[in-house]
Amino acid sequence: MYSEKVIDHFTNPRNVGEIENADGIGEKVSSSCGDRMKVFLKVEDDIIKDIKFQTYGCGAAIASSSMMSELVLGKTLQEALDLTNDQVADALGGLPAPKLHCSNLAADALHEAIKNYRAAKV
Amino acid sequence: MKRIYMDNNATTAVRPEVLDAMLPFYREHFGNPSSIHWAGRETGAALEAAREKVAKLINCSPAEIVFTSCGSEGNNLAIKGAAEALRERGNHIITTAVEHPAVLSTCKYLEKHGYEVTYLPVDGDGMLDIVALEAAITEKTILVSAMWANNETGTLFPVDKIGAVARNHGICFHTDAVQAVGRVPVDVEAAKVDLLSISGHKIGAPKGVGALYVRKGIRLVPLIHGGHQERNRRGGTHNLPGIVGLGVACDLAGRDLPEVSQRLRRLRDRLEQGLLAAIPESQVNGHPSERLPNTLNVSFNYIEGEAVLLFLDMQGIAASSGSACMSDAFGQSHVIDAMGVDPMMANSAIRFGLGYDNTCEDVDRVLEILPAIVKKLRDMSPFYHERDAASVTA
Amino acid sequence: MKRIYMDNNATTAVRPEVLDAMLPFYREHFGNPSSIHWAGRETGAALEAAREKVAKLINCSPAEIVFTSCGSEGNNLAIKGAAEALRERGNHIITTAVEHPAVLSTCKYLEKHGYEVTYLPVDGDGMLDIVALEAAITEKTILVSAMWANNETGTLFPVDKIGAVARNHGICFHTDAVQAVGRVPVDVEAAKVDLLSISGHKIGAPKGVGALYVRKGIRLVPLIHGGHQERNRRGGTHNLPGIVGLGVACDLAGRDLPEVSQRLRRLRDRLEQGLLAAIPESQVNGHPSERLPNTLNVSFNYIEGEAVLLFLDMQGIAASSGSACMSDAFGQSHVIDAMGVDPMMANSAIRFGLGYDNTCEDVDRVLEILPAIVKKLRDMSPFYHERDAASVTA
Ligand SMILES: Cc1ncc(COP(=O)(O)O)c(C=O)c1O
Ligand SMILES: Cc1ncc(COP(=O)(O)O)c(C=O)c1O
Ligand code: FES
Ligand code: FES
Repeated sequence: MYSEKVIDHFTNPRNVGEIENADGIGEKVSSSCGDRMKVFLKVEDDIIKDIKFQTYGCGAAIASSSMMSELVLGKTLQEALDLTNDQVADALGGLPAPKLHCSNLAADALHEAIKNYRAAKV
Repeated sequence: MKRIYMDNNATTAVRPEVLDAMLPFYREHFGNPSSIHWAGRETGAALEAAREKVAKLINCSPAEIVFTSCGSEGNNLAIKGAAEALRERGNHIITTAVEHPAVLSTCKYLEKHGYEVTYLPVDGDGMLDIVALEAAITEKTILVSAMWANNETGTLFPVDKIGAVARNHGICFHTDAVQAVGRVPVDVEAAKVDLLSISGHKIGAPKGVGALYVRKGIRLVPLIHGGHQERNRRGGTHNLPGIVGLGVACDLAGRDLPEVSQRLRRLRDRLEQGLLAAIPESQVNGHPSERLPNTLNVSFNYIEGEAVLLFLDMQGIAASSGSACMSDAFGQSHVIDAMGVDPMMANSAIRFGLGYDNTCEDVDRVLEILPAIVKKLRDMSPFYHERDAASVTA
Repeated sequence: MKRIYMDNNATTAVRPEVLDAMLPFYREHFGNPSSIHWAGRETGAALEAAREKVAKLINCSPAEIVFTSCGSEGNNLAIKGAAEALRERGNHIITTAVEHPAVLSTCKYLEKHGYEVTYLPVDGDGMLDIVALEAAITEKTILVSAMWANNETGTLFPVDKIGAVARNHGICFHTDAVQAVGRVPVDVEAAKVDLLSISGHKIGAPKGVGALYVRKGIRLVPLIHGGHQERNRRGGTHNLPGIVGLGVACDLAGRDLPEVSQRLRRLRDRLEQGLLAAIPESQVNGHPSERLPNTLNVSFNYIEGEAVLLFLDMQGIAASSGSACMSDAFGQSHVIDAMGVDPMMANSAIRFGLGYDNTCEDVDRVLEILPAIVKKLRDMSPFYHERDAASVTA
């Protein structure tokens, strides 16, 4: 039911972990299943220099987290803000219909982290 | 990579003796058993021989067996059929919160048609309180439907006590014994059961066949109207190969049950104890003793069951999260939920259903692989890290 | 003694290619297609491949196919399911007097539940009058159920005209195509069908599997409530080997249909003409041209069909009297009855259903044997002798 990309990112998730003294931390809990994702950012000159995540969730949630982190590492904050849930799902080669909501966690948590980073800077 | 199948509560492989017995009925003896010619006579005899075998396993008379296409059909036929036949006497049905979807959604359907349904709760072990059952009975109660063994946890209900209560009140008693038949001794007389559902593919018979025990004298409106097959209780041309297979599977189950159930219990206990010892903050869901010998439902806190299953699958190990139904795998299990298990613990529940072909090596391989999977997923889980932080702070 | 099977309208042998395709799904690929592990993925793909094959044969999309356990289940699901789903719009159902018991007894059942059913008559050839159908439609009509091909006579209803009438009136149209699919071209688009029942064992697939075509957008209350299988339209673990077999049988039927139907038609015509020529006062029951190519229903006045069948059986020839159901064999056929056939003629009706394996020699053997059987029985029959006497007197 999962694409090879999903399985790959699920099996070997990129950027799992925590950043000490992160510049921004964001979090999202799925309203439909209670699954949860946490994103840690290191930002320099508006560029995401490092990103780590922790996810409590299904295969799709973990793969989405990993894919998201890969997609935005080294990108500007604006580019990261433009990332949508659909783009994450597409990059994974699609998700089964009942699993589409799982990709929401990733982009939402990322955007939350950026928001918190910006709020802290002000 | 060796494949290890531990999802026998979802479905089993057909046993070789069963398949051998079925094969002649596809091309050689393929007649319709309702026909009067040679082709029908051959299969007619096989049909009745199979009926006797099924009857023997559950201690009823052959005429009380109605062949169906699956356990779900049996549950629908029993519940809708009895509810309609008994409608004049009342409209109240008692069932439990942990039944299979084939029972629960049938009851929900009947609620739309003027029936009232009580869903009895279970305790933390998934056990039914017989006092609660007694208390739920009203003058209008016409049917009790309570499963023999739970498919997700393996918890065994006290069917004989339920049967005695129902009989005392003159209430019809249906039990979904799809997981029980062939795995634990099932005797419809001892348990005072009136209707009992069986599914072939859980006990080494093929998919596409099942049976419903209907106690003599119990009236039932058919679910599948049609010809005169099955004494007017189920229309449709008989699935002869499947029925023959079910007969042989029941025969084998009756013969092997004591030995196989002991062997599987030992394997299951080894798996259970090994996992609990190797993985902290894990727990068994289900009754400690009153449980199917082949079933282990176990939770590993802080992680998600589906993720565990995927990693197991990549190593060739097939297990499941409760109901075999994929869509259910995404939500929470209604069974574990009804047991009042903490939601995060509940979310990590996975089920091992051991089967005839499993070996000690299979168990040891799971014991070798699973702790590392849990560790990997916990390392990824924010809840797990927060727990560490919390305990460090404390 | 060579056995000759000519009861293919009752049931067929499984075709060798079908059985071969099924075999791996009993012990090797036995997983539940709803499971997420390897064992489920293997079978999940096979399930959908079979669905595509069935869909292709009747020109629908795979999502419109619901797998069932038999034709009778399909008829029950279609009629009860649509009747209930459309209950707010009306309570009137139109069917015909010559439907299979699975349709007729379902309609009788619905009559007890507030539905009104019109049973349209047929003419002497068993043909439906499309004008009578139009005339029967009321504001409350929600469903028309009319079979594609009659199982006893082979008469083909003008399904496309029925479909056009139903569509014009916005009425749901179900057709029992159990005898038609695989024997004549069936196209749900051309015929404007909304629901169509298929049974595997009539076309070289095994017993225990069938399908219901459900046009996209048609609402249906499930008959077998349960898990999320078949998009919530049919609960129960999929009968994978059976479903795979049905897929292959549909594939073969689509490929071979023109050639096989022509071959069987030639054999059938040879049998028909031979019998009519050899046996005076015999007649064909059914439409002269609009008829299944494999079916011959023939009456030999003054004698009883069952006696003919018994003698044929003793010579190894399997034929039947209309419905496969033995209990029916003793009463009169409701189909021949509805055609207004003289009762004594009707009582002698027997049905030959030719099949894939029949040869010209088979036909010639029947032609060799049957006239003598009829003669023997007529010699025993008082009616026959009285007729002789009457004609002598006249
Ligand atoms: C026209 C027709 N409809 C329905 C059925 C029932 O099919 P099944 O035996 O698969 O239930 C049959 C065959 O018996 C039939 O000939
Ligand atoms: C307890 C229980 N009841 C009913 C069923 C339904 O059986 P089937 O899949 O044969 O319809 C199952 C299995 O899925 C089950 O475990
Ligand atoms: S099911 Fe919750 S994130 Fe996938
Ligand atoms: S005498 Fe036997 S059926 Fe009439």
